Amino acid sequence: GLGGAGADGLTRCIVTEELAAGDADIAAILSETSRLGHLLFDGAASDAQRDAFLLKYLNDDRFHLALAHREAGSDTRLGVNYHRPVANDDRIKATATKTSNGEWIVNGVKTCIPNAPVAALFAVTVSMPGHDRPGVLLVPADTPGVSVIAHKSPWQHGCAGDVILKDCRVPAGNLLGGEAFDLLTGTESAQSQLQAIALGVGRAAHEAAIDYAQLRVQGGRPLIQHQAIATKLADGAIRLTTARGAVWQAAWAADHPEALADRSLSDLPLSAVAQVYTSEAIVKAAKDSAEIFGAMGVMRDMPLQKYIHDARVCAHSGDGNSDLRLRIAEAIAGYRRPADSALALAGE
Amino acid sequence: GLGGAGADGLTRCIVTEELAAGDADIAAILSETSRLGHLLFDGAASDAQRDAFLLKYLNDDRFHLALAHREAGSDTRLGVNYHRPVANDDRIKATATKTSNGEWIVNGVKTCIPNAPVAALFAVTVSMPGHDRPGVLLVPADTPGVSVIAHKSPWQHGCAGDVILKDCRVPAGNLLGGEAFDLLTGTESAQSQLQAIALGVGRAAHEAAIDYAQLRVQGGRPLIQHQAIATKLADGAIRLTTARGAVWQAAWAADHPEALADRSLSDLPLSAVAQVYTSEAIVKAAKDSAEIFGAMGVMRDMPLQKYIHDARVCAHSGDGNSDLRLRIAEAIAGYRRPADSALALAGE
Amino acid sequence: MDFALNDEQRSWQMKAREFASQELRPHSLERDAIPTAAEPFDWEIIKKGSRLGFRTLAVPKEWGGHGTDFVTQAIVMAELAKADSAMSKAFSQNWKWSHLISATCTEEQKARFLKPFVADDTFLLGKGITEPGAGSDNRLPPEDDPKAGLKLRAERKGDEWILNGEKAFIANAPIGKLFFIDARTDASVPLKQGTTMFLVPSDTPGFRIGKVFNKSGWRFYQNGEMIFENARVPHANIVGEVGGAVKKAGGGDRGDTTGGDIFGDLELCANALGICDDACETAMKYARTTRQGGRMLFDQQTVQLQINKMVMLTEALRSFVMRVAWEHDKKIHSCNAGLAMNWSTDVVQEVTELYMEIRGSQGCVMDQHSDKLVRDAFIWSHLAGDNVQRMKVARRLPH
Amino acid sequence: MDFALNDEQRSWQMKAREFASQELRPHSLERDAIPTAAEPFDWEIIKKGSRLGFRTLAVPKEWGGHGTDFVTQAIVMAELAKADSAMSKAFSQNWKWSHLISATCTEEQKARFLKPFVADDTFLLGKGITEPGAGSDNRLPPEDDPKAGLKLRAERKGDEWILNGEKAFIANAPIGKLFFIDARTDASVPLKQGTTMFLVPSDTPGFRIGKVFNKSGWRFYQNGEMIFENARVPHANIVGEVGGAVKKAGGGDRGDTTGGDIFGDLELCANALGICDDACETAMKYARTTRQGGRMLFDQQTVQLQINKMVMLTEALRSFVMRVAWEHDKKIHSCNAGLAMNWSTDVVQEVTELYMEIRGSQGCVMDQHSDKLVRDAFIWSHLAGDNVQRMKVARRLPH
Repeated sequence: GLGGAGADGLTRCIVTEELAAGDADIAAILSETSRLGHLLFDGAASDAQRDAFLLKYLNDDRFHLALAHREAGSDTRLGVNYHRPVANDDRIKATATKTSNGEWIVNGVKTCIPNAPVAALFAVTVSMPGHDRPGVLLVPADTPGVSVIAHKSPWQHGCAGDVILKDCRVPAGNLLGGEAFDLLTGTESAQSQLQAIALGVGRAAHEAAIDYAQLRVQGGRPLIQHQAIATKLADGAIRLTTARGAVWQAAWAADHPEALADRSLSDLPLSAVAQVYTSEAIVKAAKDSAEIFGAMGVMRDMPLQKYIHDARVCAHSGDGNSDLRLRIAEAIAGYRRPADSALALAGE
Repeated sequence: GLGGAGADGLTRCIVTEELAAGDADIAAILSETSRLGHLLFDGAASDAQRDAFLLKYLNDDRFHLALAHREAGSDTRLGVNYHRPVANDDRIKATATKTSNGEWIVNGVKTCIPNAPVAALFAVTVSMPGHDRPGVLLVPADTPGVSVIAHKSPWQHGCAGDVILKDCRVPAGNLLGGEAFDLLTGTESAQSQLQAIALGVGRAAHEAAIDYAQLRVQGGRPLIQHQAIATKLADGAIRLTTARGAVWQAAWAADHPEALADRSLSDLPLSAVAQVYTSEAIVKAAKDSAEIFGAMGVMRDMPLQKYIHDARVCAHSGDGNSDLRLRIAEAIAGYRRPADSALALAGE
Repeated sequence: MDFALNDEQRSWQMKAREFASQELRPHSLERDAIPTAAEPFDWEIIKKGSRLGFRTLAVPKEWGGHGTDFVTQAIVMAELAKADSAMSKAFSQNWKWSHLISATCTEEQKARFLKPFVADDTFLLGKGITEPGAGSDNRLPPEDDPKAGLKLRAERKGDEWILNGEKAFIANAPIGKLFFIDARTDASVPLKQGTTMFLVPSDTPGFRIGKVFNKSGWRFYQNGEMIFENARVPHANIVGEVGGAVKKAGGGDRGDTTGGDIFGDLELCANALGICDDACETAMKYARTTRQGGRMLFDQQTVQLQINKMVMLTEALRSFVMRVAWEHDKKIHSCNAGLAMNWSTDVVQEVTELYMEIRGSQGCVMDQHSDKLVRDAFIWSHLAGDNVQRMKVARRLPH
Repeated sequence: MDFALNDEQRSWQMKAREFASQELRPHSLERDAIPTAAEPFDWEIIKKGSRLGFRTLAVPKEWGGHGTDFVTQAIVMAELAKADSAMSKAFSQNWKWSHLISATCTEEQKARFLKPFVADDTFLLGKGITEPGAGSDNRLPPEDDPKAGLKLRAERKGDEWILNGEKAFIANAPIGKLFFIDARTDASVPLKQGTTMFLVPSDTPGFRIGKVFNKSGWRFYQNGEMIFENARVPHANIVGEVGGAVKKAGGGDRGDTTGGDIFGDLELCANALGICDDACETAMKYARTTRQGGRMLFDQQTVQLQINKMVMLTEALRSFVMRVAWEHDKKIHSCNAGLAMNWSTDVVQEVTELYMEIRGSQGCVMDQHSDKLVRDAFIWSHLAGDNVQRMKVARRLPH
């Protein structure tokens, strides 16, 4: 078509790992843009919306995308509500109201938005008076009333910031239709990118350790010839191989809903399974790799300590692994939360 | 053609898991027979040999097969020889000598042979005077001079025993040709079966725990509604899912050498990777499942303690996981042991 | 700060070590291999140990026991467990409940029960709390379900109480002569208020033993089911007041009826320590005397790291156990006993599994000793380290 | 068996606790956040602590120090580390080497070096062993490669020794006034025989500091490179005899030149204990005061289990550390110090990681405190818990 690769989730996963093995932050920015580009231009956007933005997106390498959804104080954790009918209050405070001339006026504050400092176009989730379901508006970053406050050192790869929308006016046509909200706010593709970054980080650390173990002589022979180091390197290889298998399986499953339908796949939330396993395995792999470097493993002018940090970012992202385990358990228990349960919590 | 499924390794893996979820011992006996049947009748056996044994094999459900290879005192561990030129002495003490009329006379003692007590046909590894490489002879269990001593409670699924061969005479035609020895003594397919059994055992334990957690009420609600139990069940699901992925990947890779050749697969010993990860993950899964049953988890009239035992058998089989890690590390290091190194050790 | 043992403690340790190595260890594997549920029971070991004082170690001197302190008891349990964990438990099981008698019984009851216990080398004690439908709920009664927990009923008829119901998984049930039985005397109020403790001799009319459980670990002593069909217990056998079981059991506001007294937690971590000592010592001996590839196993880095981990965890556990025993002697209230008990689960299982890894499986033969130790160690999962026991301690932590 | 502290130990503990909470903790996160390698160095904290005796705690009374025992030192290190692990280390680093001076220097050397050290609140000590090409080989010299290990050369010229070479990763190097330097005085023999220890003041001609390392953890104090270019050290500054460095360093037949003395192992596990105390206390406070889904975080079983594990491991570590300190005071030789040091690596990392799990990441913001603790804890991997340190202890285990 127009020059985009139109890659599936598994392919994006493989590409992101390669990028992250080089630099987790750049990988995060690019993969977030390509993930959202896929969701928007291969999914949510209408032909008119595609015409309006796709070419800019394809022709400008600095045309980054961001999803402005999270709001201050929002809590998406299951936590205490595990296997209980109540659910979190997911009502959106940002609003979009329609003017007489059909324009949307957007007001709200979004926080911890990946890519916010570099984004040229925001997909902003809003609640709309008169509509019972939230919607998504496309808001160019240069729209008057849009301001971004970048986080200095966010607990996240790439960059993040708060997005303030004050009386921003966007044309009626910028409202995404149909299932756009569910499509864009679904966590699977974001988790998949995060897992791919974790794999890249872990691989970079592991390969650095192998190279060093072949060069550095200790006790009269290269480190890699010592059983103790051999065992650590083997564990690293085992963790990376099994983690990659889990991540790819989840990504493939997301690309092939039919495989779940015909029961040839487990009905567990494979993305959550891969997230918990991979993030924890990669932290261990990064720490083991750094340990092989001795004191150099903790020095800021060496990459090892950064690999550990980047791995920890994966392990403590979103709602955290304890919470993901609870979501997996609800699936095991076959628990279905009543649809109208959100208000129950709000009432607490 | 003749009624065999002619299944590939991955398929045998899937079938074995299903059997093992029911009974690990029966699964072990059947899968060993089908594994050897595949290696013999789809591989090592000549047309004449196929004619001699295949029909009996296909028509008699009790016609089990056994590979009589291991000998007392044989040590296949890498251990202290990790990344060192010396290797273990793998010379075979059992002998086959040719008589004037072309018959083979086999003498030797084989130990810890899976299926030995139930086998109708043995593939016996022998050294042959005048040949520099060992060979494999087909020896029917009813051959005069063959006796089997069954182990009472072998540390193995299914059954095992020692095979004593005393002046056994078999026709010249029973010698398998070409690469039969390497084909039959290769560890991959045996490891793959063992991993499939581990998956079946782990799944049986995990599913038992889920069922019990839904029935048993504690603290006023079913166990499964408690976060603490939920976390354990989620960990079980994560372990089983990731382990199955590793096992299937290794089995598929063994079925598709070309995938390794075209670099679309890692060149790690995937079977060893899957063996270490799966056996350790399944022990944890079985223990967690049994813990959920409280005191009943340790009672002999309940299956939980048997699941733990069966899982431990996988984790402490063959040369053990410490040794497999060293083999993985030699692959990481790209270490190649000189071919003539066996004698070096023998000299020690 | 002083980690040294005094002379009395040291002499009990030596006595226990000698008894363990000469009388227990030689029978450990053979008893473990018996296919039945420890039937017939090995009374010889009990009698020999009893004559040396290991059955009545915790009975106060004025009642004819040895009145040892908790530090001594911890050391002796570890020494006996080093030879056989379940044999150690068969003895310490009696200390647990003799503590309870001294702590809670009237002089009249002591005269009736403690005297004969001390006099008879085959007099074993037990306590019945757990029931088929109520285990963890006795440990951590749910706030929102007061009716949860044990169900065994006791109704007053004149000078007697009529007990009906079942107990399950009770150590010494089939071989004990006297049991402490928790029963509901008021089903309309929560466990803490409605439970009464009774002294029930094994020859009580209407009381019998049901099934004897065949455990995969701790195979030396017997563990069984207790069945009460209109069992008649004199009012004089009530421990403390009616409805006072939980308080009397030392649980108090912790709502804890499982330990019997603070001894329970110490018993499990001290016993685990003995298993770890056995595993470490045997692993080192094995690695220093077994060759692989022409050299000693211990020459291998992987084995050195495994043994380092085994000994490291064992010495850390020893430090914690001794501290807990000292706190008990000083009557210091802390959560350390519970924490040490929880942790001993993790340690005894990791140490024995490392030991099994070092032994490896020779072809298709696993060393019987390491197989036994991992099975014994798994017993801790439900007795000392399950979620409920860990949460119970967490909720008591100071804040 | 006695776990109680005596009055002097107790009073040092209180003093340290007060100093830590008032002078250290308030600066901990701010110092951690400084992007440079602890430049400029915060001398105020050192001066204040020195005036209270925390710099000279281990110097014998007769030399003007406080002559505290190891138990006191362990407690003080833990109390200071509870506020900031690296600040605690900045003080205890001096104890480590003042132990060495008292143990190994002549009266004349003590007069020349110990006196000024005691007198000057900004006088810090250091020791240089590790070199760019030799770290673990100093700890565990390979039997089959006698030349392995440190390379810094020292050649005699009349009354002076001329030192040439480099040291790397040396704590206090950029800010210390006096260093113990291990140098090869005979390159033809193995490390154990060919190494001599020199006292090198920071103003020694030919000696300078190279790079200052920017560590991801323990960011309070400075750690740097030492460069010797024909550095001239008087013969009178030799510690012990020529070629006696290893023995003098307390390593003796263990071939250990890293710890400086037996204090080194205790220092690391006691410091780790302080971090764990900090993590446990803060985690409990956080879980008891933070709401999720309308209820306190602590009401959740997952959080209870995480906190149980944190406290369980911390109390086990405390028990082990105190036992090791007591053994040092009693001059009991055992591997426990090494084992406790190894294990403190596992504990401090698991406890701080659990703490981070409890804090969680709010959107894209991680609590700075938990982030600091996991970075500080990772320092243990190369100082206390790597393979070589574990194998070294394993090889010393009795058998």
